[in-house]
Amino acid sequence: MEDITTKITDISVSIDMLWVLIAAAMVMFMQPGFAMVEAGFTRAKNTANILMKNFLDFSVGSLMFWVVGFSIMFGTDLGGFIGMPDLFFSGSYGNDVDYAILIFQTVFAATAATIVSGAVAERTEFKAYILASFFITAVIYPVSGHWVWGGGWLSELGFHDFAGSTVVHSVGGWLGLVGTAIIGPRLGKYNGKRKAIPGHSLTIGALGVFILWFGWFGFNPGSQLAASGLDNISAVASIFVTTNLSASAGTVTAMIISWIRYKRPSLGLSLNGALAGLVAITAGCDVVSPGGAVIIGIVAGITLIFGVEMLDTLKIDDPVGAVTVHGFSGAVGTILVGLLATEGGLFYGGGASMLGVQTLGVVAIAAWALSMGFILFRAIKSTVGLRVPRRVEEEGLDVYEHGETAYNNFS
Amino acid sequence: MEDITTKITDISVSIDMLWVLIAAAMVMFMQPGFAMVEAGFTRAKNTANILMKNFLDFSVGSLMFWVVGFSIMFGTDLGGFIGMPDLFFSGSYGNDVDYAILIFQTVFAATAATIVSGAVAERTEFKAYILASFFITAVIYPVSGHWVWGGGWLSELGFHDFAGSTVVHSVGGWLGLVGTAIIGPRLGKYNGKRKAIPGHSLTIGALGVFILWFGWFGFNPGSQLAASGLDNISAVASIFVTTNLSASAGTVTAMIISWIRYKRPSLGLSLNGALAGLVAITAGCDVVSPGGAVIIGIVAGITLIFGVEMLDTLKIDDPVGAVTVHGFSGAVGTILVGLLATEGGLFYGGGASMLGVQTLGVVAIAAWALSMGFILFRAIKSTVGLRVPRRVEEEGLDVYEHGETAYNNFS
Amino acid sequence: MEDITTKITDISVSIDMLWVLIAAAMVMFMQPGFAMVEAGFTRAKNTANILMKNFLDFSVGSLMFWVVGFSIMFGTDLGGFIGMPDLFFSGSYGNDVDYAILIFQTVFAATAATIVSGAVAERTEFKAYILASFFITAVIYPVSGHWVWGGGWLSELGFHDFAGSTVVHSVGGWLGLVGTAIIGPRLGKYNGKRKAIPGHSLTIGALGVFILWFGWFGFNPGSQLAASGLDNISAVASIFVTTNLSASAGTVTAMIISWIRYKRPSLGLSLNGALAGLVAITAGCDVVSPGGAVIIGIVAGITLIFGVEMLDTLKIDDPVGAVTVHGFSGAVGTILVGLLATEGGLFYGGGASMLGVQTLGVVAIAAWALSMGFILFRAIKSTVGLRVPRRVEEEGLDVYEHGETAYNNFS
Amino acid sequence: MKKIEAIIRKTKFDDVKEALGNVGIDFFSYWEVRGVGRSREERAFRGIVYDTSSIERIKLSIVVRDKNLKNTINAIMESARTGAIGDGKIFVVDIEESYRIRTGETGNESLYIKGEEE
Amino acid sequence: MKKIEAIIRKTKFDDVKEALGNVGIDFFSYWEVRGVGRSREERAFRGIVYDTSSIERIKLSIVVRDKNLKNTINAIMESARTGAIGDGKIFVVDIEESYRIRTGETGNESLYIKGEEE
Amino acid sequence: MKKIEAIIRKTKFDDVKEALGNVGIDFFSYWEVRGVGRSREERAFRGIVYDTSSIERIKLSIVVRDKNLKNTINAIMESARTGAIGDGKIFVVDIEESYRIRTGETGNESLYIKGEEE
Ligand SMILES: Nc1ncnc2c1ncn2[C@@H]1O[C@H](COP(=O)(O)OP(=O)(O)O)[C@@H](O)[C@H]1O
Ligand SMILES: Nc1ncnc2c1ncn2[C@@H]1O[C@H](COP(=O)(O)OP(=O)(O)O)[C@@H](O)[C@H]1O
Ligand SMILES: Nc1ncnc2c1ncn2[C@@H]1O[C@H](COP(=O)(O)OP(=O)(O)O)[C@@H](O)[C@H]1O
Repeated sequence: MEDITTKITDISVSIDMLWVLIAAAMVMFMQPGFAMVEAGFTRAKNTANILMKNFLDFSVGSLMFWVVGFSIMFGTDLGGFIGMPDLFFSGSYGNDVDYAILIFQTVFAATAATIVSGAVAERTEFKAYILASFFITAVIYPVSGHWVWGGGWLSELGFHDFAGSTVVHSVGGWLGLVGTAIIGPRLGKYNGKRKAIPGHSLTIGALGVFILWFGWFGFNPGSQLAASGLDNISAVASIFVTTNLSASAGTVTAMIISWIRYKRPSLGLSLNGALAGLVAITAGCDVVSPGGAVIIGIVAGITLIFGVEMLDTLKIDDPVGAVTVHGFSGAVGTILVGLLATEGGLFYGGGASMLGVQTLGVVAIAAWALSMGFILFRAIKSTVGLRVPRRVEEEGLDVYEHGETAYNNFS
Repeated sequence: MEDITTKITDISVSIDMLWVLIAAAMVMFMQPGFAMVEAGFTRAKNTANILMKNFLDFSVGSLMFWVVGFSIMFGTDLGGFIGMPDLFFSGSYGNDVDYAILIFQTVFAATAATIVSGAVAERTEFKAYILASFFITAVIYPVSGHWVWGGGWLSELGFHDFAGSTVVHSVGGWLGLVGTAIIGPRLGKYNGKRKAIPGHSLTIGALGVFILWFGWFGFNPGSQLAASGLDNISAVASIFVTTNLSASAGTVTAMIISWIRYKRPSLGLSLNGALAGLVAITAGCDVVSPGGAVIIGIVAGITLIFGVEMLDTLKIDDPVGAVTVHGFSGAVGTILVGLLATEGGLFYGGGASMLGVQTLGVVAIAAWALSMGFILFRAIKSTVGLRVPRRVEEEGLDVYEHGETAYNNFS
Repeated sequence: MEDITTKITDISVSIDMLWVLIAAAMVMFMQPGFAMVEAGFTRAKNTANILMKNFLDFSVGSLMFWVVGFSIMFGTDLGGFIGMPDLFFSGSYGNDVDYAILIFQTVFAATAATIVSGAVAERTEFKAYILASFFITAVIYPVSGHWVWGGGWLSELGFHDFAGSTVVHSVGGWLGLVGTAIIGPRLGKYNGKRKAIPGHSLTIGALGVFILWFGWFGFNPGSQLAASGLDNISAVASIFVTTNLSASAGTVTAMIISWIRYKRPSLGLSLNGALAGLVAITAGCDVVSPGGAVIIGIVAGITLIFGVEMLDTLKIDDPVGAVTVHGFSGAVGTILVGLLATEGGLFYGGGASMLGVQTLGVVAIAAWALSMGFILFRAIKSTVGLRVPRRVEEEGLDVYEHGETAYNNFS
Repeated sequence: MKKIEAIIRKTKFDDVKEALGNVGIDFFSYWEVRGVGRSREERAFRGIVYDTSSIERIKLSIVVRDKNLKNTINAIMESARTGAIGDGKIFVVDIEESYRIRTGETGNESLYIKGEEE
Repeated sequence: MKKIEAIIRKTKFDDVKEALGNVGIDFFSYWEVRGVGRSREERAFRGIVYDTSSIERIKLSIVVRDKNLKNTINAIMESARTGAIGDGKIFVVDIEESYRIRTGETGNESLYIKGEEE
Repeated sequence: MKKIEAIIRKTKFDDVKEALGNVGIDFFSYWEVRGVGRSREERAFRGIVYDTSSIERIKLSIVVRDKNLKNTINAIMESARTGAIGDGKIFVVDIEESYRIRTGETGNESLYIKGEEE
């Protein structure tokens, strides 16, 4: 009897952790998604560079998060602000299977880091980027992550960010925003009038978005961290549905608005719309209804188009739309939880308190990411330097920074 | 005791549904597979358009299937013909986890819809395509789907289409067939002699086929809708094997025949052969032996080559081979179940009755899809119009329909 | 009671086999990974050919391994050297679910075969390649596989190769080495000085590496062949972590060394570094600590750079680095298990015996693969011929061998 | 010897190639260019509209002996015409010298294969 | 009639196009070329270093009536200049004849649209 | 000033580039073209056979001062030759004027860097 109960518990844990691990693999697969989106939406002469950055931030992120990042995020809480650092993941973190959680959280950390590369693409020194990546996965992301998922002060307040609209995506987006603002726009982007600098392959970009969409079925449902028992599996199933509906609504919305504003339905913006819908639903995918998910997707699609326009008006050059997709949509999606959560949301009679906490969390984490990003990028700028020389930018980072070109057709 | 039994049941359900959800993600991932195949096999000037269509049909399909399609397919049976429509999936459908089934069935519906875009590629108005997509996922697909999987009249007769050779693929193929026939061939395709219009990137096309092959391991084995218990998991395993063998046999067969007929082994046709093998095994993957699967793959490979030739002789222009791969191979595969099912198949001494029912089902669903497709495309033609103007077709749909080009190398 | 225990066992088996099947799908997905790496790292004029080879070896491999390969590898042991051949998988192999093991092992066999295509790329007759593929999956790979995983003599000695650094990757690498040595370098590669022949698309190559990295989360953790029970799931989780850390360390190491030696961080070599790290950890992913995995990744990254240089010095032309990545790194990784295994490794006080066995296994299997490869490629050379004519090699294998070109932009 | 540079529609390439073959022009080079012309369409990338008067075209470069000039031009004129705006242009440039790399032949000799023609 | 062949920086293309439009040059063709010049950088592929003096540039080919020659050259000179090495070159070639495929017009007539200009 | 247009095999490009460097030709442009020639091969796409006499080649465009013409041609002739059919062609065209965009220099001056050569 005893024995059977243990066995059953073991099996439940096995199922839960197996799901977490499979989801981790799917989230890891978002890395090529990001790489393809960022490569496709930028110019061919910088493709090797952007690919390299994507490989590097995942590798450095995986190493650093294991070395120290994980413990800062999930270690014993110190004053609600930070986890107890612990080198090389040597302690125990009280999960059924610590390593499963480590790998799952590692791929999340790498997601936050990789978002930045898109925003600062086509002009950032490779060395500078590695440094930024290093500090983001080792310190900046884990600290704010601790506030929400590691038992820190925001979790105490009841801030709800299920899979990381704010913790992961907005943090990446805000860091990208300071980064691109400090580095300045690409050459020729805002000479007098705004100039379009179209990406070199929408095929590759579209492939990336599809890959991300797929990976998100690990990102969101995997964050349930369990799959056994009717409650868990129903939750997971429902998260699949809300995630997919929000992405669909984001795509369709961005398409329609681009159609109205620019006279033609734009693939580029529809792709971003899909991503905006995915980012926005991430915070509340577990607590909103399918209908609520559609609303979140619609709002995200709208946010996307006007966010992109706004940044352009401010002459902030974000080549792949990372700031809007991850920063703005992540924030909007997190706040919408306060309205649309079926339990506690304002629209469902839950009053304004949840909305308040959600907003507070979004603002607090934005403040953290923006100020830390400011320090980080200023520091890099005044030490190793942030931006490649004019000639390198004009003729392509690939040749000068890597001595390689992505496309070779003359041999 | 009681308690333990419940727990065990819950765990079984968890495993079953977890598998269904993972399979759903894999089937969703077939969308980039289709997108890459269709983009790779068509010309660069229409790439943004075909990618956009693939995003749109998945998004619109996801929304419409939730809004009404699912209920038409799986709602309470009305006269064997249709399920009781129910808006926004508000009812209950008697599954352990309704949402898991919803998402699984959604990605299947989107598969049927997306097949059409390939057949009508490179000349169809974007608006027209959205409309078609809308009605396919909202009505046409769910109704015939209901006949087989929703408790309708074909299921009563014992028609066996395990994962949708006919329900999903043939329906898509037949709709594509009427579509392309009504729209007419691409400019220059049949001026006097038949002209080859090679696709712009076989690399992207091959990637797409590989992705589809992978996704099929969700499509077919996932259709078991269960994985717990020796029976279920053995069935799932066996479906993996039959699926893979049929695809392999289809590839090799198409390669050999193309080698003989056209003097060289053709990559383009071998890729299509793989898909033909996958489509054909889908109906019977659970009831044929591995040897049977190889035979199905071989027949599919043969069907593929001669199907492509036949359509070309009839001057029906199917740029990516969607009609042959999905329509013809799906039909052939479904009928072969009547011969090769280890229980009930003619070759295994089961007599001709199963063969009869299989054929009836194939014909009935072909009739449905063809006639509904005829009405749909004629209606669109005489309202918003189906085909882009000559100049747009010549210079590319991307610039005129989307104001974007997929490849940009001059900035 | 009885009943419940059976049920629990059944559920455990279901979980184990479900994991094996999902992992099999992920390993199958490594095929497009290989295809994209090989296509991206070679020239555009040979792209259709290399894609075709990748499709063909997977299809032929799947068929042959079912026809006879599996039984040679896992059939009743005959003298420690070979399994009892058995046509069409008609026997029983004593697994809970034989078909699950069949498909899992099939995709592994196909991996070994596909490695060769990269090493002999851009100059090998298509017919010759099919023949090679055929014998590799039907005989060469299964025999040495039997020694280690099928109960043969190396397994008796305690040789540890968990997921196939040696059994799969090195075998593929060594076969590639003899292949490329016998065929000779590509035209113009070593005329007087060594010439760089850059691949035509690092984007496609990078995508391939990312896909492989993802697939490796099926390859290594799936080789646990179980997931239920705390022991199993913990093992699986730990393998996720070691696999990921080694790959990350391999990437970073290759990048740093390329930076030092060639003055710039090279994307091409970093990508290969990632693969080297993945291959090297495969043997010991279950028995080394995360720190050990990082060391293995570092050594693999170093091996990679110097291996590539060494082959170039020897004028052995391996267009995509297959020999170094799979052959050398696989061997090194397997031997390192003798040092770094937390139980039995020399560095952990386990003495030198494990190191001895590991080295013996590596050498024995290298000897087998090299000598069988020698016979195979010599035999092919003196019958159907190995190498395409000069003109075909110069103008591209695509046009002459397949009558197709991968990229078409003039219609 | 003259060089004929023709800019034509992509969709007309096969027809032109055939027409050239019919008048005995078996050797030429071609590549993709973009033609800026009157036919403007607006494009937008991520919300920023940019003009796109550029359409993909094919440029042929054919060096012929003087006696073949007229034929060749006529062949192109007829096979490349659709009558709609954008059919393209043909330009003629004088060639001072020509060499066949393989044999070192120069002048007219380098432009045809001896034995095949008078 | 003259043909102007200009090799310019990719990043200057939009400016040049606009400048050409301003002096009434609405028709031309362009394509990507690689320019070998002094600005060498080392590249390496898989450890083998190879020189890469080749930078992507855009080549414009513009056939103009003689009276437009000066304008056009000036427009390019001004809009394509950055002052740093690598700004490119402009070459002028004589055109013996020109045809508009659509109408069969030849000579100067084929180079402008009647009614729009004197 | 003369323009040398050479069409060569892709596989010979590195050799030609080196040979040009050896005779002091450091500046030129090149791009990919397809050459239609005698070497026909059948291609098929999805069962429809189409002829493919088109092989990828590289086209060089080199503008040189008259005194460098012979050298340059010889350098290409020797380095690009394999002796097998398809080695390609060299054509010479007169250049009326040349400009260096950066400095505005014209004529021969625009073709070399002062101080480096007499
Ligand atoms: N003066 C020119 N110089 C170079 N290319 C030209 C010139 N005029 C036209 N072209 C090329 O020819 C193409 C078709 O010409 P266009 O003027 O649009 O058509 P049409 O000659 O029928 O009026 C243009 O897109 C451009 O590529
Ligand atoms: N003689 C030439 N023939 C053909 N192309 C040339 C020639 N000289 C220069 N070019 C092209 O012009 C580009 C810029 O020329 P470059 O000499 O680098 O700059 P600058 O003229 O400012 O000194 C080169 O990359 C090359 O493409
Ligand atoms: N008259 C021509 N005009 C333009 N390009 C030509 C001409 N003749 C040959 N070519 C180019 O040169 C390439 C090689 O020429 P080909 O005649 O095949 O070889 P060979 O000169 O050795 O007989 C052709 O593919 C084509 O691109």
